[in-house]
Amino acid sequence: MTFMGFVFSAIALAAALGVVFNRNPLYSAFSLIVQLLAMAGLYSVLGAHFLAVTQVVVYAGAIMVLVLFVLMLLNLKSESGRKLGIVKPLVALGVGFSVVATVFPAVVAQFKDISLMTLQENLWKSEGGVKAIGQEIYGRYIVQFELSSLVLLIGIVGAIMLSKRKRIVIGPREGGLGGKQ
Amino acid sequence: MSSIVTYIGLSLVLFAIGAVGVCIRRNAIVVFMCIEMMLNAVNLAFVAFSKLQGNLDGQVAVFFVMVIAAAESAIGLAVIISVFRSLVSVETSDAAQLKW
Amino acid sequence: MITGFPPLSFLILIPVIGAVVCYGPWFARERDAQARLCRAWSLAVSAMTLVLLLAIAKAGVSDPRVVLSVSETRPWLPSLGINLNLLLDGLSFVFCLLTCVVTLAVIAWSSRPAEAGPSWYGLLLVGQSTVLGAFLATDLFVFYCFFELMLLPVLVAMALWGGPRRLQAALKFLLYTIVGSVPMLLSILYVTWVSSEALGHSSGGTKFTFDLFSLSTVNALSPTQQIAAGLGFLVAFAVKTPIVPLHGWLPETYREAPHGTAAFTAALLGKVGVYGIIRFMFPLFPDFMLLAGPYLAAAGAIGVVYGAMVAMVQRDVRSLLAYSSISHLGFCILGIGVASDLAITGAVFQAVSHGLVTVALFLVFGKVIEREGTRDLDSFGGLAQQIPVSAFFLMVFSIAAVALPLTSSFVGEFLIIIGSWKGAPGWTALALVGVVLGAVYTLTAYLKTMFGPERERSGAASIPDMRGGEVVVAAALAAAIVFLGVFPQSTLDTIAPAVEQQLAKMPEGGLANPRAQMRPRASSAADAADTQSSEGLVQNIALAGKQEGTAR
Amino acid sequence: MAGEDLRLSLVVLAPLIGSILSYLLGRRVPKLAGIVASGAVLVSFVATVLLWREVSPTTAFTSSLSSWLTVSFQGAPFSLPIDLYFDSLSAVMCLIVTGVGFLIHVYSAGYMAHDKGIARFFAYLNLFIAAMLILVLGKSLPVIFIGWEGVGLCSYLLIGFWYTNTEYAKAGRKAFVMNRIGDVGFIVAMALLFTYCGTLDVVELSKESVLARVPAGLAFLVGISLFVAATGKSAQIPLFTWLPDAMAGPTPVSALIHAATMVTAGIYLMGRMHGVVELDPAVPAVILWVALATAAVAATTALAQNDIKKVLAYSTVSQLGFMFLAVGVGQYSVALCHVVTHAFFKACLFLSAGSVIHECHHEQDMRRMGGLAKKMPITAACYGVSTLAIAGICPFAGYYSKHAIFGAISTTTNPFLHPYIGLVGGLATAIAVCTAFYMARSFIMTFLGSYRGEGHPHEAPVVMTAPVAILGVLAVVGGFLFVHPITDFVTGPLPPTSVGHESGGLFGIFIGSLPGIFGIALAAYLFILAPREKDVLRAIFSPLERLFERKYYADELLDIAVVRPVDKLSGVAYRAIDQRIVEGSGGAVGSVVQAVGELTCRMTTGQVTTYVLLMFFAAAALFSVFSQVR
Repeated sequence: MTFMGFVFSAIALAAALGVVFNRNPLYSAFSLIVQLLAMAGLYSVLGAHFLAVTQVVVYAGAIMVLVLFVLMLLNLKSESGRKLGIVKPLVALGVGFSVVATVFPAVVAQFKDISLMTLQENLWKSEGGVKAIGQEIYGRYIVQFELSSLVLLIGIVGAIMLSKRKRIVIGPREGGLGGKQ
Repeated sequence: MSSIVTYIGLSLVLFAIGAVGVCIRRNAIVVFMCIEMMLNAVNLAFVAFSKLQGNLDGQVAVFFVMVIAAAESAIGLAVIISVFRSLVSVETSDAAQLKW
Repeated sequence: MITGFPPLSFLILIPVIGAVVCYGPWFARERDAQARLCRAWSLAVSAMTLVLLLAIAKAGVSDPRVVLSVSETRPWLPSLGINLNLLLDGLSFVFCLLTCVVTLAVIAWSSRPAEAGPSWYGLLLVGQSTVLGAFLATDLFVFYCFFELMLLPVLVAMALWGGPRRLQAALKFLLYTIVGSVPMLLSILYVTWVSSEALGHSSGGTKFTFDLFSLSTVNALSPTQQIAAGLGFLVAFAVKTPIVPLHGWLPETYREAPHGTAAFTAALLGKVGVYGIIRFMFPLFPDFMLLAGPYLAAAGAIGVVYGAMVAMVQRDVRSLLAYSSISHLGFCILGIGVASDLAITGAVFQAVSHGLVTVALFLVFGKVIEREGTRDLDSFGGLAQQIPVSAFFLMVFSIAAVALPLTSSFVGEFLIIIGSWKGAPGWTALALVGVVLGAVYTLTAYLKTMFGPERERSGAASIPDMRGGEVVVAAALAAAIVFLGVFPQSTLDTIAPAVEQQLAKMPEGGLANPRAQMRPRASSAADAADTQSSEGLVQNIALAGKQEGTAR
Repeated sequence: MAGEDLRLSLVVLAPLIGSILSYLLGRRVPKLAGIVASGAVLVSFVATVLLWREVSPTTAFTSSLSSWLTVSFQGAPFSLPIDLYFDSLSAVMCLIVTGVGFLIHVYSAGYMAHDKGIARFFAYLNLFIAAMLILVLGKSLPVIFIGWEGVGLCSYLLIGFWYTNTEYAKAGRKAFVMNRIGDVGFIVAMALLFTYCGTLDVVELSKESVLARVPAGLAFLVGISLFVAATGKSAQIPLFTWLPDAMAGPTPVSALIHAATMVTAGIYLMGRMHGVVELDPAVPAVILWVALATAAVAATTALAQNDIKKVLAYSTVSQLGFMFLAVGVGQYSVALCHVVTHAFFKACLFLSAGSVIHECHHEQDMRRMGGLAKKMPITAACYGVSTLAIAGICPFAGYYSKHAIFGAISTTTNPFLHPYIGLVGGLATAIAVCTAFYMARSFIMTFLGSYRGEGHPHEAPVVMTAPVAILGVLAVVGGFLFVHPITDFVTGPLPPTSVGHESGGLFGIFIGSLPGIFGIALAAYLFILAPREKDVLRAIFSPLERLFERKYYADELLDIAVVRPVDKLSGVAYRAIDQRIVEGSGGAVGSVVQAVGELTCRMTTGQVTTYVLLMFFAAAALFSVFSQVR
């Protein structure tokens, strides 16, 4: 694992912690952006240059912008006081630890001695990665590709529908969904 | 040491952190972001394995994951906004009407 | 043989067609005239079924010595090996005859509740066809279907026109039977699955079949497997017959159901349990039956005494009848537990005679209850003068219920006792104590309703004593009971060979000498069973051949 | 043989047809019922007499009515035909049943003349005669059982004849249930004999070879169960309390069923199955002691009874005790003789009591009778003669059979009984004295002294007094005419007996009838000469008298020992087992399912985090499972 890989991993980890433990959602959004960029870096270290670029464009660019937009729209202050108490962190640690504990040993046992096959570098380089992925996507995975476009369409329509509906105030006054239509 | 273990280890930790974030944070948007982070962890694993296997299937999977993540974020944020509109708060604990 | 026309399946179809016609629009005129017309129609239909049954039996066996056995196979789901094979041998003929007679009696008796329209007769006819199906089917799957369908008409009739607590009773009845029959379904599937390998050896792969005879011939189950599957079957039949611990549904059902339905249920549904054990469990699970024999005998004997004792403290006439039928059927279970030829022939005979006696008792007591408007025993009294004809017939049927000689129940009980004495002397003696208690509660019921000072009641005169139709039915039933009591030989000749064949796999004399080797003619009987299942109607052989091809 | 065959079946069929005919005709013309019924019994009597002349101790006829049942038991076909068997023993019984039966039918034509249910009465009476004949003529045990139960049913119907009175109906039910308890013994015996001897035929079962097949252990059980059947029917302890209550039925019924015929069925069964009874010597010993106890209890109870029919009922039970005494010592033909003589004088006593009751407008209490000798001379004479007969005074019938019984007791060879002969003889003599005393007491209270009742009785109509007179003559003549011939006549089916032949001359006769004379003298002294003495004695023995009057509290004892526990047990069975366990189990299952449902729905807390946590745990669990599975 190259030096750059370690750097990017460290940044990603730090940013991840930042996302979770930051009081102000805005700051956690920014640290998420940093984390996404670090991941892009890692992809390129692994040789998936096209993915790195798409990561930056789609993830960091589009999705995080949307998130920031929503954050700004709702101008949320930082969480009002930490009502976490001791239960939640303990449970969280338990969850995190259990996820790692169950999967990691299995993976280690399985793959510890298999070295990363150095793909014929030329395959990636010559086709610059993009050509190879393009052939894959439009070749074997064409059906999935079309389906994903359908998913996107539905996503858009859904978002519009959700936001168009009149305001239904559930809050304590109304008590129940029968608000003014 | 260019074995895949470190990458998988990293993606696992990221995934765990995302999971912890989802559990702890009460703000819906932060939860949403943590989910995104978990997705990224998985993408990393995909790419690592694609490199290990030497074919591009992993990378195509990541590509599709990104597409899905995009659609999901659109819908997720729309939901969060409509929840905010009716509950005037984004705390997950406030949207607890659907209980026994 | 009436070639080209499938007799047995027609036997099941006629009542259904009759029922459908009952609901037909052209009966749409005024309700009461409608009901009367429908009654005449359903009378004709069930009479026709009876005639067809007798014709089939007569045609099936030209001279009495040849064993009666008419079978018929019609592929239903060939790929799964399920085909509608029906068999009319001595055992099922007797029970089918009982079904037809009981249905005829219930229809002819004016037991239609006032608020029930023509659908009352429709339900009875559907009930008859499902019970006939259950008695004829030898394919496990088809039997299971009919076993479940039997429940519906009774349930609907009870839920619609029953007594005050009819819904709880209907629900309990449904739940008890369903919970009981699910283990049977599992056992059926288990048996078929285990036997499919054994059956399939010859032709490689697995050949699925639900046919009783091929399953029992291949006899693939090891004793432990037999116990598991056998228990499943036993639970289902125990709930149906009611063997004592599982009789929870019975008192309420008989109390809340309208008279006709209660009579129908009491007379027939219990018999399917007894029939099921003899028809299916002996050939399929011989080792299990040998093992379970003593427990069954014990359950039977305890059932007799328990039923009689609880009946003695009943205030309500109908629950008294309910517990009395538990007590009478306890005898059949005792006979089945001992599993010697004589005991089982006795058990079948007792089941048939109990069918006749119970239907009569229910109907006559039904009339008394309608007349008095209440079911409480203590509020009756002194009816003998007012309704002398009912009093006379009730006396005849009470005598039959107490199993005095020259009545059919005496023959049944006598055969069971002498048949099962060697196998389980202790339990038989206990059952005899039950007989004494039986005399107590039957006579108490009669005394409380008929004897005692005559009390003039204002409204009582409204319902007159038994009229023409009812007298004919009661006389016919009484004649049948006395005929079976005095000349039981013809019936016993039809039952015995069929029972012999069912017990082919059991050791001689059942419990009496369990260590005796299997019967010498076990193999021959099994061959007979095998040939008989495929011999069927001439045209079916071609069908079977074709079906063979598709099954693999 | 065909002739006999037909006549034999005629003996049974005549009353059967008679019962149906008398019911159908009687409903229209009440008078006809009596005539048709009596005619039917007469036909049967004549047929019996014709057959009786042709039968000898060794020959017998059989006629099969129908092959009732043929079943296969352990492979071998086994047939149970309905056959009638007429040998010397059944000849005697048939003669008694039809003869006495005929007289009682004629009598009841008069007695029941004004009762509106007369048709039904004669139908039941004829049905009873038919059932009794089947019982007596049955060739195999099941056929005897048919008669056995038929007789039980008819006694139920006849005891509860006036069913409008619930007490009478309850008495009928009590009689039937007690008979039924006895029948359980009968069925057990049949089952045992069938299983081990493989046959139920009476002739077979008297053969030594067949009886040897019964395993030693079960010999006692078979014998005792047969005796239980006999106690049920012939009212021995403990199943005797139904007989006094059976007096609720019309008097002719008591005369026919509860004096002459049905109650003797037990002795007939013992005689017919003497081979089985004697398989185990302990059984006759049990029979003897039970019989002695019954005789003693019944005799003493009769002392304190004031209802004339109850006195006669207890005297029947006591006389039955005597008959079973003879059976116990193995002298079956002697017991049969006593059956015959008893039938005569007891039927006569009952019928004359019936006439008295009839005339005093259904007054049964002796204290409100008295001085009827003047008004009803013939009835009084017959009652008196029968009293002398039952007391066992020399020329009368009772003397010969009772004397034979005493003789039989002294010659027993049964190892269990030999040492106690003296005691048994003494007790028997004491009972004989009691019998004489209470019979004399009843005669004096009814017929002597002054009339204490309101009605104005006068001699019963001829149709009633004629049969009583005939029976009275038989009570006188029956002794020396029939006792010896019968003991010789029945040597075939029953074991021979040497008793009853020696004649001790005048002195022997005097000693023989001494207990009777002493009893009557005592009664006469107390009731006629010194009534004051009676009161003194009564004061001394008052606790004893109350004990006798309350029938040794037999009813209450039985009630406590059997009826109440069974009632409580069935109450418990119903409430505890049925209601709580069976119904409860349904409810329990329901509530368990509901509880589980309640638990699981607690999980939906509405908090997103809970759901996420659940998801992760589930994912982790699944992953760990699948990683092993590979």
